[in-house]
Amino acid sequence: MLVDQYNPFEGKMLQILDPDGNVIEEKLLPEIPEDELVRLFKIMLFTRVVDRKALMYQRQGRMLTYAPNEGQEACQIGSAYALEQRDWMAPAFRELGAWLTRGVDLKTLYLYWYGNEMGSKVSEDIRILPVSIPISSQLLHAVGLGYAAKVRGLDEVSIAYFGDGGTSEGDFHEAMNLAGVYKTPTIFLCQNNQWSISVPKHFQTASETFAQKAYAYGFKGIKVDGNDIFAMYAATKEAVDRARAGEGPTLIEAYTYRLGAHTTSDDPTRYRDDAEVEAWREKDPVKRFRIYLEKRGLWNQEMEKAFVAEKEEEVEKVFSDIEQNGGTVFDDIFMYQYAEMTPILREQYAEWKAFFQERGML
Amino acid sequence: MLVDQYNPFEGKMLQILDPDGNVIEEKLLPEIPEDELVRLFKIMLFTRVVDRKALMYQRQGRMLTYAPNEGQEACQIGSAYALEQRDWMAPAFRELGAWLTRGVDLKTLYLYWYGNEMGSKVSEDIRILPVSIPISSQLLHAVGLGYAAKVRGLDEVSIAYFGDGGTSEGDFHEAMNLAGVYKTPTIFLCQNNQWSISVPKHFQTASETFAQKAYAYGFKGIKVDGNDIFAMYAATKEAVDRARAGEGPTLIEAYTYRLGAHTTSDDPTRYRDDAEVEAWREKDPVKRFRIYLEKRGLWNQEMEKAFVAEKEEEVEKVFSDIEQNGGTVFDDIFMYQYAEMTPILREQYAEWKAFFQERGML
Amino acid sequence: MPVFNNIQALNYALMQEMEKDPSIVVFGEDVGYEGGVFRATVDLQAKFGVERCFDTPISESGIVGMAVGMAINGLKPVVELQFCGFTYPAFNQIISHVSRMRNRSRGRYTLPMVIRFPFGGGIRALEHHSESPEALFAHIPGLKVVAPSTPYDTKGLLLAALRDPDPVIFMEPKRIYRAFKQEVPEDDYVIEIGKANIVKEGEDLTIVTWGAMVRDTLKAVEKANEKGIHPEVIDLRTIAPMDRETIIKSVKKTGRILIVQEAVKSFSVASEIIALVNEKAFLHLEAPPARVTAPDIIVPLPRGEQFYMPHPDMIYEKINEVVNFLT
Amino acid sequence: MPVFNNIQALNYALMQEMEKDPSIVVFGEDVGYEGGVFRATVDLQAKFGVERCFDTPISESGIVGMAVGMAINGLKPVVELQFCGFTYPAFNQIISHVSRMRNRSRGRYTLPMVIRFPFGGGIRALEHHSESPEALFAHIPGLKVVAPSTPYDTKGLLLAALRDPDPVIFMEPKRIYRAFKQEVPEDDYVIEIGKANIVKEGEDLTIVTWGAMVRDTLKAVEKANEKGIHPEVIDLRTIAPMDRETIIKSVKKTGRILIVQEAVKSFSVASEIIALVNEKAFLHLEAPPARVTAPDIIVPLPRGEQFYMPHPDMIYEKINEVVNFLT
Ligand SMILES: Cc1ncc(C[n+]2csc(CCOP(=O)(O)OP(=O)(O)O)c2C)c(N)n1
Ligand SMILES: Cc1ncc(C[n+]2csc(CCOP(=O)(O)OP(=O)(O)O)c2C)c(N)n1
Ligand SMILES: [Mg+2]
Ligand SMILES: [Mg+2]
Repeated sequence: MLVDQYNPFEGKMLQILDPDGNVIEEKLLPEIPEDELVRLFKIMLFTRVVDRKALMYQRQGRMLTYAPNEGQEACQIGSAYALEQRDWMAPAFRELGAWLTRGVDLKTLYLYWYGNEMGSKVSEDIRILPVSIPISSQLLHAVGLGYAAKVRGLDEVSIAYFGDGGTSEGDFHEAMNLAGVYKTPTIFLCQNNQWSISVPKHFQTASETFAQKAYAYGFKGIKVDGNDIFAMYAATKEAVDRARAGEGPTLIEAYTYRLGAHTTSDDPTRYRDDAEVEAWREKDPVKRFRIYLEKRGLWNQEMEKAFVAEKEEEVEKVFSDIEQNGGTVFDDIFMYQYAEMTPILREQYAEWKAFFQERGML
Repeated sequence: MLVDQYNPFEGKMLQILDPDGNVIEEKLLPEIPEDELVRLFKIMLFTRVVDRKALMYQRQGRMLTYAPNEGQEACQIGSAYALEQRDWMAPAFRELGAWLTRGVDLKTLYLYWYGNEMGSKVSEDIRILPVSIPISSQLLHAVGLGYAAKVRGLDEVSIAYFGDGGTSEGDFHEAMNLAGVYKTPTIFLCQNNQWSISVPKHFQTASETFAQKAYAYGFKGIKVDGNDIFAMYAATKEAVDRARAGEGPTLIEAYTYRLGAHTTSDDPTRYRDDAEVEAWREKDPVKRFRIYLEKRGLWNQEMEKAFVAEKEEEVEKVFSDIEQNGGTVFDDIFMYQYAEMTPILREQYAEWKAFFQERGML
Repeated sequence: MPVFNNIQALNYALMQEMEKDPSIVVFGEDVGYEGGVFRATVDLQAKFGVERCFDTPISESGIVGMAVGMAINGLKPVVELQFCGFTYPAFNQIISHVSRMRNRSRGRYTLPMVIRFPFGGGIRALEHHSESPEALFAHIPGLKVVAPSTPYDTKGLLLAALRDPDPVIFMEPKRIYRAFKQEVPEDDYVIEIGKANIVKEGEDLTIVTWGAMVRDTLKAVEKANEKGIHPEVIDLRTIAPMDRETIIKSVKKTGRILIVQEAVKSFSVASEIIALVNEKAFLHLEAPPARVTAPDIIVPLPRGEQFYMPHPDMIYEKINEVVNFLT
Repeated sequence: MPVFNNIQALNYALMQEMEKDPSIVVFGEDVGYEGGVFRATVDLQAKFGVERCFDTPISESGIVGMAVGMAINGLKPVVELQFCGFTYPAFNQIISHVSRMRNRSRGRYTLPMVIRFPFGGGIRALEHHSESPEALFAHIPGLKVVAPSTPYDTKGLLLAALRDPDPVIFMEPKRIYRAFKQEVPEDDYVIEIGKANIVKEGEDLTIVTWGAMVRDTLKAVEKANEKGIHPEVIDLRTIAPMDRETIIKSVKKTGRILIVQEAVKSFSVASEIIALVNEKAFLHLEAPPARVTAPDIIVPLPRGEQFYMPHPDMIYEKINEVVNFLT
């Protein structure tokens, strides 16, 4: 098993595809049909398009605070691809690639960052919890989802996404510990992107790796090249299979990098060197997957150009639709506090509504 | 170093004195002068006298809820003995032996369990924080004490006591992690007494040992026979020395057993077998130290009889004094909310005082 | 009809409803094998198995956070936090998630769940075991906060909480867990969340109270009755959403109001009730609304507790003061 | 005299006091190298070294709990919690220890420390970044809760907090961090904790408010002035302990009171103020005390925020309503 072969205490990291697009571990290369490979790459590219457009809209003052994704496509898409439709995902706030892999529509995603709760109402057939802002609080939800699946006899696993900084919170610990105790079918996916806003990872923990933290909870952890989509898929698939087989949780440390700012409110040049960023650009997950596909003759420049152009247009359409109809409907802010409005809410609803109506503000 | 020789991942536990009072690791036996050995044993016996008397008073309805200590004398006294006067201790609620080792007067200790805050006001020259009831919350205080010592250039270390159950709380994790990051001179002393009220340790964590949890935070942990006072002293002394030398924190798992009830409100026969308790009685920390001292000719039955009789009398005196004067003074409940009473408190103080005074209740 | 104390009523209600509703799972520290430190969950594990009633590690945030995920995936979690003072480690999960998941997801994810814990003092317990934090929960939109005062109410309110589509904070007055017994119907019945109970009708003064203070209040009221004063006593039952109608109607009748609570005075539930009657019945007020509460201090250890707990004579005196106030 | 906005005043006060008092240490998430996400602690690390101004892992309970130990061992910790919504993970340390250590140890251990965080909405931020949790802190005995509204007050109140022998919760209205500038004396001055500020005298109505709502209130008051209505505006400055004297004196003069707050309505600071005037000035009240607040809902994401934040017209209308109320 990979989790045994790649013991984090021995300083090992799983890598299958190197930064230049070479397969360095042939026998570990997952068997993925060619059309699926292309589909995966398209999701990756699409993620990047959506991400960059969001950033652009934000700079133009049309989108609100946004948490860029660039650099983390492989670890999100590779891992999410290992899930089945029935599995559960508890994201943090930077998981654009994972959301898109699971088929969430762009409108929903953009609505969220546009500042409308309707962007957290994913369609009934997609099992993703809303964005969770309080760091690592969602890990416990994943454990609960897994526990429920287990006692209800459902063949479902859960995955939680979080960052390197997320490992410092008490909730990380309690979630890992509970998952260990109840052997829930849960994958903890730590995206170690080296930074938590301005704080580098060695100020988060004195632990050599994040992966080894799993051993404090009676299960295994593995460090994976997070910019290698094959490694990410392979490690997650193994964890998912083990979870399904009743073997309990796994911690995956995806060793990656946030190429952009923390959010659009952040200026990373204040705290990190361009040289560091440039070095990581060389390890770009999209680039290396592209080279691999090109070498296999599955992708080329023209295809890319056409695809990007098509997607850019699609994105623009979606966003302009949102700009026209994406505002929050007044009623909605009262309607979902409880299944049924309480008497005081009914009263306040009427009072506030009248106020805004009188002023033509609705 | 012991922390390296006794790697918890290799299933090792430090033991120097076996349950029959034989020294099984001669070269690790700490060099403690004979009079000090006797003094240590006397603290142990005294602890047991104080503990049993407290239980008795409680059963007689004269003392309030009390958390018995029996069985954990060696791990508390051996570890506390490794501290200097200037070092800081952040206890949980079952550390009678540690308090007595550090020289806290019995009156203070009993006052606390008698239900009076004055029992948390230890004298200025003794550095112990008050009993901390919220599980593992005190670990962070120990880290802060250590951080302050470090940046103020003071040669002080801090030690935090907690239970096996305490390792499940988020605060345990945050404290361990912060101590690792700042390399504070802090000793984490986990008394693994096998139970958290009715919950056995394997429901607390799936981790093989508690000691190994240290490796998630970039420092070392060691599992120690908590009923062996020499092992406890040796391991703690090493940790204290390393902390003083700037080598940061250590986690010590004291493998021990709570022979009594969780508290006087608890009935352990509901959830554990007599046989288990009996097996642990054989490993009694007092018994094994006594045999060792008797073998060295430093202790005998007459000495014990005389000592216990003397101490019982002393304890009775202290307690009857408390029963006469240990009530809470009305003013005290208002006086210490702030350095100076706020206006509303002054008003309430007068109002409440008048009420109770009118009724002769003060 | 069985005769139960509050703990037995709790246990009975859980037992009955777990039988009916297989999605209910009950868990917390010492809740499973031991049946809870107060024995509220006793026999549930034996009866329904370790997967539906189980012990947890000591991690309150974990317990509540896990319940969130369980509720989303088809279970109905009933969690016990061991004491009022140990709810604080779970505040982030309660405030940031439990209360918000429905609204955040615009109804896609809802959280039918109950968070139970014993509250209040008077049992000579250790520090942190005697808190009355109801104001902290009541202030949070998205939560419902319930506090029964009798075995009959305990069963009816717990069944209502268990069937509520939204999270309910269920605060159990520990001082009266075993203080008295009452007939509790075997039948299924619920007491509607959000409805107060007029325990005693009267015309001279409205008294609003809840939890363990209901009994103390009734004692003071008896004494007042002997002097010919007849207060109306309202047991709030639900703190949020509050039954404003019942309170206002009563105040319009009596013109006077006194709130009796065990919590500290300032920024409390009593404050809100006073604000409410000001907004809704100002012109009916014939005396300043008054409160009998603990002073604004940290709950003392047991040897000082008697100075903290509202003394029945304080209630009695305040009744007289409010009734005799002349505008 | 330097001209500062609120953030600059914060930074300036910290800078000055750290120079004077070597026991002050400042820390939190992104507080050290970066100087805080709002730049309140900028340059402190460069000036005072990494041991006195440093970054922490993301662990709010840890930050506050560590501060407890540091305060006991001779330091004066000033911690920043990054946003109001991230104070909740630290609630257990704040309620169970920060507020209680002095009382628990009967004065042996005291905690001079400051917990700073930005609060309130109106900056179109993500979820959990726009909370107004002052009522939760104010309810806790042993805490002091401060909320400045101007650069001048920020400096004076922060210096007072830094010199207070007890823990102070220092809530910074983030909406006006950079909204305007003001002359801030270089000299040392403190604004006494527990004293409110009469920002504008008047006789028709007393308005009590704090934080960012002071400005909105003053705008509404200006409009009222034009109609010949002259409210007295009190900036609370300190929420707990509250300056009851100033409020009561004003209400006795005006006979009317309106509280303006950004927090939700129920079980709030406004409720307590209404309870207070009832107890202390009942016979002076010529109109029902009123509140302008947010409705009792979860703060919406930015596209709905405008429906949550108390609208200046709401204040203006309520002023008219209260002033025109005839008993
Ligand atoms: C409980 C809590 N504390 C603080 C924050 C503010 N905050 C938002 S993101 C962030 C850094 C997160 O770093 P990491 O977990 O590594 O994730 P990344 O941003 O790198 O994806 C912080 C401190 C928060 N959202 N929640
Ligand atoms: C935050 C918190 N949750 C729950 C409790 C209730 N409680 C008191 S002691 C205890 C068990 C502690 O077990 P352990 O840490 O092993 O210490 P031991 O009692 O065995 O010494 C529990 C759950 C508490 N005091 N604090
Ligand atoms: Mg990161
Ligand atoms: Mg234990």
